[in-house]
Amino acid sequence: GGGGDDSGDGGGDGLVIGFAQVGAESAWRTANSASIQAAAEAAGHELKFVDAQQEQEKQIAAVRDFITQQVDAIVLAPVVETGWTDVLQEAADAEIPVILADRGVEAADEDLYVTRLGSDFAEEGRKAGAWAAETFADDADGTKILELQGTTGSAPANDRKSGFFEVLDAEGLNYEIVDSQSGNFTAEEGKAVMETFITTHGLDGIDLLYAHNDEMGLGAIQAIEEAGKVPGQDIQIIIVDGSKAGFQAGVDGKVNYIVECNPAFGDQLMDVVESVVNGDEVEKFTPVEEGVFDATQFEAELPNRQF
Amino acid sequence: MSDDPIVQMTGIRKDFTGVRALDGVDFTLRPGEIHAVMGENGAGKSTLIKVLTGVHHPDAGEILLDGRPVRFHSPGAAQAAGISTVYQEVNLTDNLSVAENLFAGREPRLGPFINFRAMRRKAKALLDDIGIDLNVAAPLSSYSIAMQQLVAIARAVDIEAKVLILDEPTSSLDRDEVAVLLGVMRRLAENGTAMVFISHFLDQVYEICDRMTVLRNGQLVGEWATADLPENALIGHMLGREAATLEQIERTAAAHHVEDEAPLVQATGLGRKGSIAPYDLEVRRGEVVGLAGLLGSGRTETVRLIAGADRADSGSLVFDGEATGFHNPRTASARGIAYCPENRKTEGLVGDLTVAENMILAMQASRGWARSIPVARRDKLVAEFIEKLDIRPANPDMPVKNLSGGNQQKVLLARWMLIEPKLLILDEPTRGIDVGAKADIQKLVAELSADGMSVLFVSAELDEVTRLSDRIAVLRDRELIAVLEAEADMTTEKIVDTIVAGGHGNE
Amino acid sequence: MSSYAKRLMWPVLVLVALIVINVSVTGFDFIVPHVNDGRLSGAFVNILRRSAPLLLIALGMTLVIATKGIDLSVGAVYAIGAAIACQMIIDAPDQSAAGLIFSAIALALVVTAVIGAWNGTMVAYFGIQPIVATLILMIAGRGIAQLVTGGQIPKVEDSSPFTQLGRGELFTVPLPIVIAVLMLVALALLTRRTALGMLLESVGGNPEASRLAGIRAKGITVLVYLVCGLCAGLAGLIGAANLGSADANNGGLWIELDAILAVVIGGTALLGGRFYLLGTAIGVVIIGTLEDTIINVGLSSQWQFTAKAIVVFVVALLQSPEFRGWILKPFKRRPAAPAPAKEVAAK
Amino acid sequence: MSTQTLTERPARSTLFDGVTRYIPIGATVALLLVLYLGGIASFPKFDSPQVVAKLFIDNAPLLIIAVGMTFVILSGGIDLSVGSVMAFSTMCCAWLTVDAGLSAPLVVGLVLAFGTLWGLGIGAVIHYFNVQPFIATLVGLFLFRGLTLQISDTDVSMRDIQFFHWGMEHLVEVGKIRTGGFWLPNLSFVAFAVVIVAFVVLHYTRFGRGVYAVGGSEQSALLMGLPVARTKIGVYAVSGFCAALAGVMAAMGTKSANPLANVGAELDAIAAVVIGGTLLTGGAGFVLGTVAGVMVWGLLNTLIAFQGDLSSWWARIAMGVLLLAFILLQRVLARSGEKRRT
Ligand SMILES: Nc1ncnc2c1ncn2[C@@H]1O[C@H](COP(=O)(O)OP(=O)(O)OP(=O)(O)O)[C@@H](O)[C@H]1O
Ligand SMILES: Nc1ncnc2c1ncn2[C@@H]1O[C@H](COP(=O)(O)OP(=O)(O)OP(=O)(O)O)[C@@H](O)[C@H]1O
Ligand SMILES: [Mg+2]
Ligand SMILES: [Mg+2]
Repeated sequence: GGGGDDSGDGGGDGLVIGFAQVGAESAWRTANSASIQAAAEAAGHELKFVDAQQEQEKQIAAVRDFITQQVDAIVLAPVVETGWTDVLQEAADAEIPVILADRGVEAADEDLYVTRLGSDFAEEGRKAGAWAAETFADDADGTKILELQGTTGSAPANDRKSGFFEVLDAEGLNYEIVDSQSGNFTAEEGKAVMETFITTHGLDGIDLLYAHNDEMGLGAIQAIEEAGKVPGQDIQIIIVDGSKAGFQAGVDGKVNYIVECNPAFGDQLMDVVESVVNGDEVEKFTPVEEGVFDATQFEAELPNRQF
Repeated sequence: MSDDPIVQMTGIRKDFTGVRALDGVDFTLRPGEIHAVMGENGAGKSTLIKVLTGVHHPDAGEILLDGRPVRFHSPGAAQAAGISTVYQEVNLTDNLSVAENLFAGREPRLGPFINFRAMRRKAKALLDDIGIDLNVAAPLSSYSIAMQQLVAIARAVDIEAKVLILDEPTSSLDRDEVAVLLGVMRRLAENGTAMVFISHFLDQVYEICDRMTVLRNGQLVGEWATADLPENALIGHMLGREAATLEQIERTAAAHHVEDEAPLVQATGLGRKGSIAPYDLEVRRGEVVGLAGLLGSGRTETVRLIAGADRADSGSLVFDGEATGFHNPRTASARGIAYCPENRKTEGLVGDLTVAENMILAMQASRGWARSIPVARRDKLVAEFIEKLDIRPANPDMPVKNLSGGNQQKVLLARWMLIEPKLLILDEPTRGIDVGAKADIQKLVAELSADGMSVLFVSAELDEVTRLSDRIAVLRDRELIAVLEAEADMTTEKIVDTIVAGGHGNE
Repeated sequence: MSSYAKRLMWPVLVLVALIVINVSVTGFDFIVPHVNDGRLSGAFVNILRRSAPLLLIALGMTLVIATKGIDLSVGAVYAIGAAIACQMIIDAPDQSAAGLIFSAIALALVVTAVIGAWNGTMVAYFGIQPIVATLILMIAGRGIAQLVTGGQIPKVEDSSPFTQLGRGELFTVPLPIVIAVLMLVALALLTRRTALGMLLESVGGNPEASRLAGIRAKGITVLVYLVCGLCAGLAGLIGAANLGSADANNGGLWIELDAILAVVIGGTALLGGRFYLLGTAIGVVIIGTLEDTIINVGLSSQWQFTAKAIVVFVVALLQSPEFRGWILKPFKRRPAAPAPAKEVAAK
Repeated sequence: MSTQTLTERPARSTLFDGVTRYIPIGATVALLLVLYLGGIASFPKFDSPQVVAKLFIDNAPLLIIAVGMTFVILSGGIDLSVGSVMAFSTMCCAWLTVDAGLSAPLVVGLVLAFGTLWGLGIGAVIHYFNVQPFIATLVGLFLFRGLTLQISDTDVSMRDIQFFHWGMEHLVEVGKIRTGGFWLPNLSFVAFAVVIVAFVVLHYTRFGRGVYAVGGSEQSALLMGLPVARTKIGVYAVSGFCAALAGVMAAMGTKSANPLANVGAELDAIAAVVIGGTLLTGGAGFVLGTVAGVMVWGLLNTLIAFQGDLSSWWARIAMGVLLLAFILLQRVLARSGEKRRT
């Protein structure tokens, strides 16, 4: 990249990297930002960090600012999949490589970014689905499911939902969605919605709660406890993310299955960025290592959680 | 001029929540005549006008314009139909320039675009025509309420309408503008414009009007040719009682203020740049000091400094023996100074609050929010003043904005009399007040000063000033030019002379 | 008082309608509470409990609006209050120490009150338009909250008595409800038993006239914003206690809109002047009930906004005399009841 | 009749008086410059002309809704629906062209018509039924966000509709950014056009002056016989149209529709208008002030992006502090020309 020289205090061969982050909407997100900032620091790069507060316009603006600043590489965590063509093209024209972190963009724009590093929400949904499918395989009277969706319209919400039910259908599990509402990824609304579920449907006969993230799940757990039921036993619970708190709940037996969505890929990202800037060949998609954990593993895993 | 009427209103009824403002009123206006609508405060004059011009919609009755039944859904419609109106309160948009106010809605245009140069030129001409000279590009808000009233009149006159309605246009004008206005009206009358004229100044009415319609409590008392209705007969019809009490407030006051002791107010070199030149003024205990001057002469500015409404930037003020520079009205009223501002709409009343609340506002403020006035006490005070000032309707819980202009003024007065101040500053207190009430208020002022309260009295009515004051401060061009002792032989002419002479040689 | 009742009539009707809808789909135990292990529960009680923070904020907002003002920062202040308390508690070794809990709560309330006072000062003394003055903290506030929590979501142990603030009960009545109602009563007394209410309405109705009448307009303005900040902080504490955690970013997100909405539904005009605390309370319950209704009648979450829009619209129209007159015109032919006075004739 | 004419000089000397009206906007512009120069002083590449150009690329839609908002606020009202109307319009563009396969120009026409009609409708409700603008338009905020989500709860791409590529075509391109050049797309010029038209309408037509009059005092405007109804309803129509137009511009900007786009845009617009020196109480302000307001808004964000080492929360706090400093300075400057009496 040509811009290396004006990286100011970036340090000798340190790169100037622009990072357009989605926002700080969840603990996962802030952990992710922290991890990347730390990694850049460690690698001696100068990171230009912009928090777009979940607005695509702000992200596009940020990328344009990076272009004007002629950074060496741009890392983008697109808040939505479509609408990036122009700005990515502008980056390309300015000969600045773009690396996608976390979420992806529509296929048609594939040749406008170098590589993508991140999680696959649909995959996470499938993982959750797979566990549910086998756990309830021999549930005669059909599996009654409550779902706490993420923010309506957001990529994780859509994919985690579709992935999940895709598998259930594929496995031919006999299930019924008792209710499915958005808890906006927050504990506050997760709890509120769960309370209403409980008053409208009751908990008897409900087999499974699928929460698109930790916070909603934890909120729901409280609602269940306050309704005098035992989360994890009276009703099985799957959550996605795997924060400390989530695992803690697991250890306490309140959660049955955790699909990890790993925010701490800062170092991995820096490696990719460096090789990209050095012009090495890189895969189009580098998945972040992510695991799934059931009751037997919570105890052991808890200490390794960074967020 | 007894050809068939332009405007014919018959059996008009208008109900407001709680009040029947008009009850079966008939009104007839003939071409080229100047027709006075007379009545006490709250008689229904303004409502009659508002019903005619589509602000309010009558609950019964019909309106004929040129013999054709009409019912305007908005003042705009009335204007379009040839009825141009100056409403009682100044109703202009003071964020716009004078010129824009004069031509709002009918600006001279080039194609679709307003031609500002032409507009300013026409505005200037128009104002010259009625003999005032303002910077037409300046926002209206920078002019005194009196000037605003004149602008409103100019606007209405310029809309060449077949009917011109003036609701208390002269309430804040002094003799010269009044003369100008009456002149304009005569001219229009000759060109066949029919006019409705509402005023509490009987002399003006008798000077200019051909006929009058008298209302009382929303009902029609009758219609007379001016010639056939002598003044006290008229007053009798308006008040519904005999016109006894009026005209008999001989000023015994001059006797009772004590010379020797130190004056209550002692202003030396008090002034404010760009507003009023430094002046010396003293007010003794129990004395009524009148401020006389032409419009914009700075009377209001003068008193505002003493009241702490504006900050003085020069001079010193000694009040009640202590040197004080009042920084805000609160400290002033705490020390016993009451300031009753001239513009009741913007500076005086809180329209949404009730009559009672508006009355006790100042007293409550001085007590602080924590110690609210005991209900019983409050009700007693309010009732007392409603009765004393004869405020109608005598309903303390009515939103004050629903009161008639004059009654609103009385509420404002009550607010300040209530706190029994040492110094009462009245700026245009009798603006828009009917004959009866005016006499009452003047008597009240006399009594108060007799009981030892000092009064600073600003009024555009020179004879009022002369009648009430022990001494008269004369202002001109924002400068206090003379203070005249009001001996028995004091006359308005003397004051005018002083103003014209620029005060020099005098005293 | 009768005018007061008239003001409240329409919101109450709408509320009743909502309740009827719910009862008809979920049966009577929507409205009738039942006691299980020593605490009232049931759908409606839950709604009230969840609405408590909104009510607190809306009450403060009512006073601010009465002075012709508005406070956009309440959502952020909510987050700050929550963040401060939770962070302080989890930083301590023993999360159940009474002293700690109290100092945490006290600190949160003091800070939020100061923030409120700051807003008030900007408005009263610097003469900055309320919407801008409070916009500043609306933007920076959540940043401050995140700063406190370091971007994490501090989770208080469920064992900590702090959580009682949101989950506990007093004589079987959930604490949040108790607190909110106490605040309602307190403010009602503060404004109606003293002259504060009248002075507020005066300042809101005509600031210049109030100044000339000798009212301490600035002082009062600051006081009102301070109270509003305090309410927001308290709301934040309750919210946080209820969850046992503080989400700096999403805690009380957009609650300012709901609060203003509640105030206006309750009959207080945004132009200042007359205010109705009780009306605000009803507005809050309407909003709370509405959100449950959507779920109860089985609408998908996409419907939330649409349904809210419809209800708000209905309330707004019902409250408009002009609309009622227009709708009823065909029905009332007798020239009886005098038409309500209109200052600005809208025809 | 008397011969003497009365003179009354306005409370503030005439010359000064002419100026005072321009003080808030003057202050805004001055501070805007300070902000810009500060940026140049502290960051390399900040002097690139693209920094300025960018303000009008990314903020073109915001500028358009802010202009519409200016009309409403000047008339003493407020319009909270713009953000949602904008998102809804964008979504309709995508839906009607991609899914329903209508021709793009037709769709754009429909969308603009819809925006205007919505404005007319809600304006009528506000005026004839005396519903508070805040509430009436809040209905729009909820309603159109809801409808947008019902059309699609995921983002939709319009990349295949050629028509929508027009917006981002570089109308002006001077050199390469690398070499200190800059470019501006068509939609920036649409925004400029909107501003100019708005300016002319507000200052040189009866409708425009009527907006100021109604904002000054609706009661008085009515009694002066001005067409209050037409004016009040008109401003909401203007705002609705602008919101729809901004929606179309957004569609062209990204060639995609996102159901969660522009959440809170109404606040950005209001902020921009008020920062630009327009009084929320109505009757005083300038559309050019709004332009300055939008530029301030964008410039603050740019500064933070250039700074770049701020964590999410420090960025927000910085934004708040900058805004505060700005408002206070603006206030201090404006104070000098304050009116003494009202
Ligand atoms: N909007 C309103 N709502 C309720 N009552 C009203 C309203 N307007 C006027 N009134 C009442 O109608 C009556 C007549 O008022 P109006 O203004 O016509 O009196 P007026 O003859 O003009 O008195 P003044 O000489 O003081 O102007 C008064 O009792 C007043 O209280
Ligand atoms: N510094 C100034 N320069 C020019 N004009 C001024 C200045 N100060 C005040 N004026 C104008 O002259 C008027 C004088 O003030 P004021 O209205 O108090 O005079 P007044 O004699 O009280 O008139 P009124 O009879 O209307 O009360 C002000 O209203 C204002 O319009
Ligand atoms: Mg009258
Ligand atoms: Mg005066």
